[in-house]
Amino acid sequence: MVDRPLVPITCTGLSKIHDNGVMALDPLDLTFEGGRTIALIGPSGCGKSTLLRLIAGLEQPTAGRVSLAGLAPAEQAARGAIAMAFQDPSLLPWLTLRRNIALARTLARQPADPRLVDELIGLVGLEGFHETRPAALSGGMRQRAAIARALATRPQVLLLDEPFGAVDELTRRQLARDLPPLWQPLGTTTLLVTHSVDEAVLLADRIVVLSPRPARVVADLPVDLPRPRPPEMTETPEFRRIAAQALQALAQGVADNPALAAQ
Amino acid sequence: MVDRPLVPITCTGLSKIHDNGVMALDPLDLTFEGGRTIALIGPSGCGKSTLLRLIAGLEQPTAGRVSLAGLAPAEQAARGAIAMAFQDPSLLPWLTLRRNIALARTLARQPADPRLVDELIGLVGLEGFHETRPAALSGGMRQRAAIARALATRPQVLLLDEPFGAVDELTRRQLARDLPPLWQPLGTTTLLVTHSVDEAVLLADRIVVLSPRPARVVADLPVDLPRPRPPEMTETPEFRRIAAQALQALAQGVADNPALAAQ
Amino acid sequence: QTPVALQLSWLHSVQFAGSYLAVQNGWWRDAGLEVSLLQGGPNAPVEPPVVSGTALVGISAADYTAAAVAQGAPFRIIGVAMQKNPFVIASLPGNPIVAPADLPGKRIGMAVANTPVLQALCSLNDVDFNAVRIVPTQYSAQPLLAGEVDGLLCWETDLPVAMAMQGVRAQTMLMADHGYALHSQTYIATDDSLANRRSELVALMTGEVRGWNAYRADTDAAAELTVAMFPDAGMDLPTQRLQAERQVPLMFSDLTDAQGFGSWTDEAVQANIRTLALLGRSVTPELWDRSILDEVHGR
Amino acid sequence: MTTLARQAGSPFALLMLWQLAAAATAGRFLLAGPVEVLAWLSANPGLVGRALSVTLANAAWGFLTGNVAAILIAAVAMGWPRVLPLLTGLALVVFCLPLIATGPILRVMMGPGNGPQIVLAALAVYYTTLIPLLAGLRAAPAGWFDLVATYGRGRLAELVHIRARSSLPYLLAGLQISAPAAFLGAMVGEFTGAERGLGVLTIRFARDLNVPALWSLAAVAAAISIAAYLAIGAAGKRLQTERPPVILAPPRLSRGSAPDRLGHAGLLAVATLALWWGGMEALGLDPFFAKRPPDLLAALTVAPEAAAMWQALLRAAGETAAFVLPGYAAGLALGAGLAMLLSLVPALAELVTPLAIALRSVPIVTTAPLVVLLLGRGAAGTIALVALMVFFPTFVACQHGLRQAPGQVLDILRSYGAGPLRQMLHVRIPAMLPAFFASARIGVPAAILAVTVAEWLATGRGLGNLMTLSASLSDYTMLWLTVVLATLASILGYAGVAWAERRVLRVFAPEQVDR
Ligand SMILES: Nc1ncnc2c1ncn2[C@@H]1O[C@H](COP(=O)(O)OP(=O)(O)OP(=O)(O)O)[C@@H](O)[C@H]1O
Ligand SMILES: Nc1ncnc2c1ncn2[C@@H]1O[C@H](COP(=O)(O)OP(=O)(O)OP(=O)(O)O)[C@@H](O)[C@H]1O
Ligand SMILES: Cc1ncc(C[n+]2csc(CCO)c2C)c(N)n1
Ligand SMILES: [Mg+2]
Ligand SMILES: [Mg+2]
Repeated sequence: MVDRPLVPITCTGLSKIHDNGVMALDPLDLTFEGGRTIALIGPSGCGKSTLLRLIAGLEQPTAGRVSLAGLAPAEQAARGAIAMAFQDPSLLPWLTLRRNIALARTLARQPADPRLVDELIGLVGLEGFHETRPAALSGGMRQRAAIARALATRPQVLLLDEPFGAVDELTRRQLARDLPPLWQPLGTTTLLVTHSVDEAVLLADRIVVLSPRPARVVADLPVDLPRPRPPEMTETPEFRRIAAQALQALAQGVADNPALAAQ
Repeated sequence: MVDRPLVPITCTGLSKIHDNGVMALDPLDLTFEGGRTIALIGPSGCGKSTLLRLIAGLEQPTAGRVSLAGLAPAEQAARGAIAMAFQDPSLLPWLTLRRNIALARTLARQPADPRLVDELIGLVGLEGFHETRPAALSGGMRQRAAIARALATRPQVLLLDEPFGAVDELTRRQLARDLPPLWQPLGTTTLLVTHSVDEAVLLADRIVVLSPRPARVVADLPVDLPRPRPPEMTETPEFRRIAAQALQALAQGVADNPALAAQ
Repeated sequence: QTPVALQLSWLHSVQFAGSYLAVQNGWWRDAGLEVSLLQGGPNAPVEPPVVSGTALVGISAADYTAAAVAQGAPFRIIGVAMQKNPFVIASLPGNPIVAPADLPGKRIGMAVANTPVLQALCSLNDVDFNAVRIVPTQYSAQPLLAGEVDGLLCWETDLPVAMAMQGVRAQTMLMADHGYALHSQTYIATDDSLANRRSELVALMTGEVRGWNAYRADTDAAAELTVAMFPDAGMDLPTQRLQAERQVPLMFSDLTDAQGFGSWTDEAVQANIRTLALLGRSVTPELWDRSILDEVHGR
Repeated sequence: MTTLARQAGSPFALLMLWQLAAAATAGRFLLAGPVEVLAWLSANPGLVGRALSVTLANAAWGFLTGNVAAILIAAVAMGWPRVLPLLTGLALVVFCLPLIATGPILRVMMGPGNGPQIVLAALAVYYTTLIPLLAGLRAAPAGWFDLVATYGRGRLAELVHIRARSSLPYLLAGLQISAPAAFLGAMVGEFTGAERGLGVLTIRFARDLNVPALWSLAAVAAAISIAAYLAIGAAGKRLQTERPPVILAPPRLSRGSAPDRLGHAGLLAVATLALWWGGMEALGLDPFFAKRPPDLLAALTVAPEAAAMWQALLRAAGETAAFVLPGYAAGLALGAGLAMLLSLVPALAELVTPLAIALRSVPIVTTAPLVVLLLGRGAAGTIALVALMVFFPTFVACQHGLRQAPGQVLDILRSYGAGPLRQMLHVRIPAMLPAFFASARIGVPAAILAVTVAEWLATGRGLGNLMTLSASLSDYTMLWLTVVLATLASILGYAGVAWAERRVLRVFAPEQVDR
């Protein structure tokens, strides 16, 4: 399993102007090393989701290109190499939790694996809700279901868009502890968009801080903390130093933006 | 404006069993003082949204009752006294941002107030997106729009269900600073469901910590910090003490629950 | 001017040219009637408007009238436009049907509602009806031309004329020549009208008689008038001319020459009663009421 | 290829196919090609123009009144849900009335003018708009209604602020189904004795063997219907900018129970009888052709020939059932299948859609000879005729339904590299189900009306034949009995579809169930 090739992600001169003229990304050059976890943080509306959508091949860039180990996003998607958990859970309303998660494997043309599905359901704390449909789940439960779905295909590229936004602090910590072991040994390249600086430091090997729209890289911080990183680590000075750096870069990015600073 | 009567909220023997048999609330007795801000924290799926929906009159309790200053939820709702920001923004896709917010006033049978709408749009940092439809907003932008909508009717009872879940840390702090002045002087009774303990301490006069499903009150913590509470206050020992208490209560609630603890 | 309506049994065409001539020449207006001619159509039966009084007179046929009377309609036949029944079996010259004896083994296209007609013809001529194959067809001669059927049960003045205009000289076997005696294009009115609106009936029928006499005098002119009066009906003059011509032997005879348009004999009534019996209808001679025509012709 | 050439390509191919088909059947008085049609039209512009203006005006009025009626009924039903079963039940009953029974009544009531044609056009469309609209009015996420409820507002505000807008895709489907139906309704309405119009000319030219003229009328009717269909579609596209939402609606325990439904059925029966009997009395319609309930009851019980009546009715019903069921199923399959095909291969749309609209807007008397030629007068031909008349609502509704697939969920599929086929299988078809079932509800009475027409045209058996036979024999008792029987069959079939719908949509679209 571990001997799959790593999939690095290269964005070259990537820019996206939406139909309505909003420029979500300015030419952006970024490389994400294969097999690493990279956190993306940036102010709301700066273009993080747009970047992930471009990498997943869901949108076409206005200019520039994305390459996943030399292949176009659509090609990697067709290989079933990508999985994405959207900001908004997007479960299929008519499928039960179990089938929603199992569907990912079908779509990625992977053999069914009920054991894995059950295991994932347990890991995200949804034991007992296997046969429940999304409408009868709480907001946080839906989000956890979406994470489980994204993990069900053991993807080579994992795109997580604020996966813990609707989850309480305690569950969040628990997930931050339990889930990375699922993908890190597999050499999965993980991009994690998050609003929580602590979460970024806790989970990532590297933090990319983006400026307000159109996103530019304000800071690119390596996170050299040892693993595993238990929740208590958040209180260590080294951890807090990196977190403070990230937060400051975030603030800096906002301050540098004349339009927003004026507000 | 300030001389509106305060609306305290009383829940008596409140319980809710969903159609599928899931018991979301066990008999729960709770009183929320009029004009105060009370934060509700509890693990994902414990019944927080359900409680808010019962208070808003969106669902009927299986047993017990909710009283808002002596009136049933539906009666207060009909007076336009309630506003709720849902966990999921529920903006109407065919309306522009401005009209989505203005719609709240129409629904509450209040006269149109374009000045207020514009002011709210500015306060939640959506300047320049007045005529944008929700599909062209980012996740965090939509959530901020939903908050603005909830504030547009200057409600007497404000129910906020994780209003900042999709908003980055910086914007979040800014909102936590800018928004409460909008409702606190009005004597609005505010219930704030949040996943962030810091946010709870920063915004609330009181924190109610709930156990896993079915929700019981694990801790009921007064927050006696002075106002205004600038973001820097999060680093003071008094603040951290309360936050730690809340977090511990949250953990306690989970540990007390045999079913979950076994997992 | 008294407004009355005459319910026609089909779309406008020279089939009703006598009425158009009456309008054109003001023969009804002069008699104090303002007649509206109500067009018929495939879903516009004649009997309901006459029963309800919407139309004072309708143009029906003895079999239709007998059926309606059996259902309780208080109808009388007060005039007979077609002395000879217009039904024919039309066939192609290469595979002709010239006599009822040719029918067995043939596929005959017709509106299924007309099955009793063919049945009656067969029993009148000792032909095995069960050996004839009935194919439901509706509006056109196309199934015959396409070889889907060997014969069509239709009006002498209708589909054969259309075929002729397309250059196909169809063979027609007039059923009236093989014992099928049934008055068609009969004028019907209710007992109530006969009792209470006699003068209007007389005036109406007077106009009809004058119109049809004029028609007989010059069928081409009648055809031209028909086409001119209904420019939106999609008629073409040569077709109407040919139809007008072919209609004459069905409508006019020695009897009408002697007694006037619309008349009938007691023998004809007896023959009709016999044919109707074959169609499963039992009627009495009282169905026919001569009193209006007698007044019209001053008898 | 330039886009212009591509856009011109499909219509051109269609015309070529048409011309080829005409050439292949030349000399058989079946089909005229576009060249002959164009020649005839240019030789007779005045005649066609005048007829068209009459029929088009009637169709437009019928379209307008029928659809306004549908919208009003739907609005009332939303505001006052307890009357919904009664309203839809009555709407169904009225839709079941065949031309052969309504024609004479309308003509006697309304006289020689345009009234009956307009009414028949309106009757042809109100139901096909009502049913999808009702589905559309429910097709919204529960969260939107929660918003309205937090402000203490009720059904009216829901209707005004949410449902009116969120139902648009379904209303649009209804209107697109209506466009050819209104035109055809107006044309067929002319068979009841109208003086002018394309329908009158159609009968004339069919009898005259004037094939170029006949197909010119068909081409005009089809062209107008296609234009209306496309115009509605284009207007809809401008309104429909956003991606369809994910509709999350909490599962509900079924509220309607079996006794409830029996109660509704009883109420419907009482209301129908009251309207029928009362209406005929109020309008003073002559009992000779306007039969009242007691007349029919007597004919089936105390009358000496009651046993024969029963026998004739049941035999005809049996013959009809043998065709209507396969025809209905084939029509649904054809409509849904075609909609899916076009969703997978959109390039085919320009070829298939005009043809589909044409089949629905050209009177069956024009096309029947072609069907008979290809499939004969037996089971195949009849089933095909029924399927042809049923498939269009399904085709249109399913096309709209397939477009209701939530964009966010499709994104998930695309992130796994799932192509159109798997998107269809996993998302579009489930999202289409409410629209599909709406069209299946429409299809029931449509199939029964269609089979009576097909039987009268092609087989000479079954209820359709019994209807025409009774009409020509002035046996209005039998005619009304067949109408009642066909209506009962429609109601039963409709209830069956509704039963299946409840089971399926409880899972796939709970917002549609038991409101
Ligand atoms: N489909 C679209 N059409 C037009 N503009 C869009 C569209 N999607 C996003 N935008 C705009 O692009 C910008 C970036 O959006 P994006 O969703 O990438 O932000 P984000 O960084 O993910 O924000 P958040 O943290 O709030 O989710 C925003 O200004 C948004 O308004
Ligand atoms: N409509 C429903 N039908 C059935 N069960 C439901 C329904 N809505 C919620 N539940 C169940 O009720 C419980 C409480 O849900 P609720 O949405 O109140 O949780 P919550 O505390 O808001 O969680 P979160 O923080 O994840 O949003 C959950 O177990 C959920 O599965
Ligand atoms: C060519 C031709 N075909 C049919 C009829 C119709 N028709 C003949 S008699 C009658 C009376 C019935 O109510 C009807 C309707 C016609 N007049 N001319
Ligand atoms: Mg985003
Ligand atoms: Mg919740």
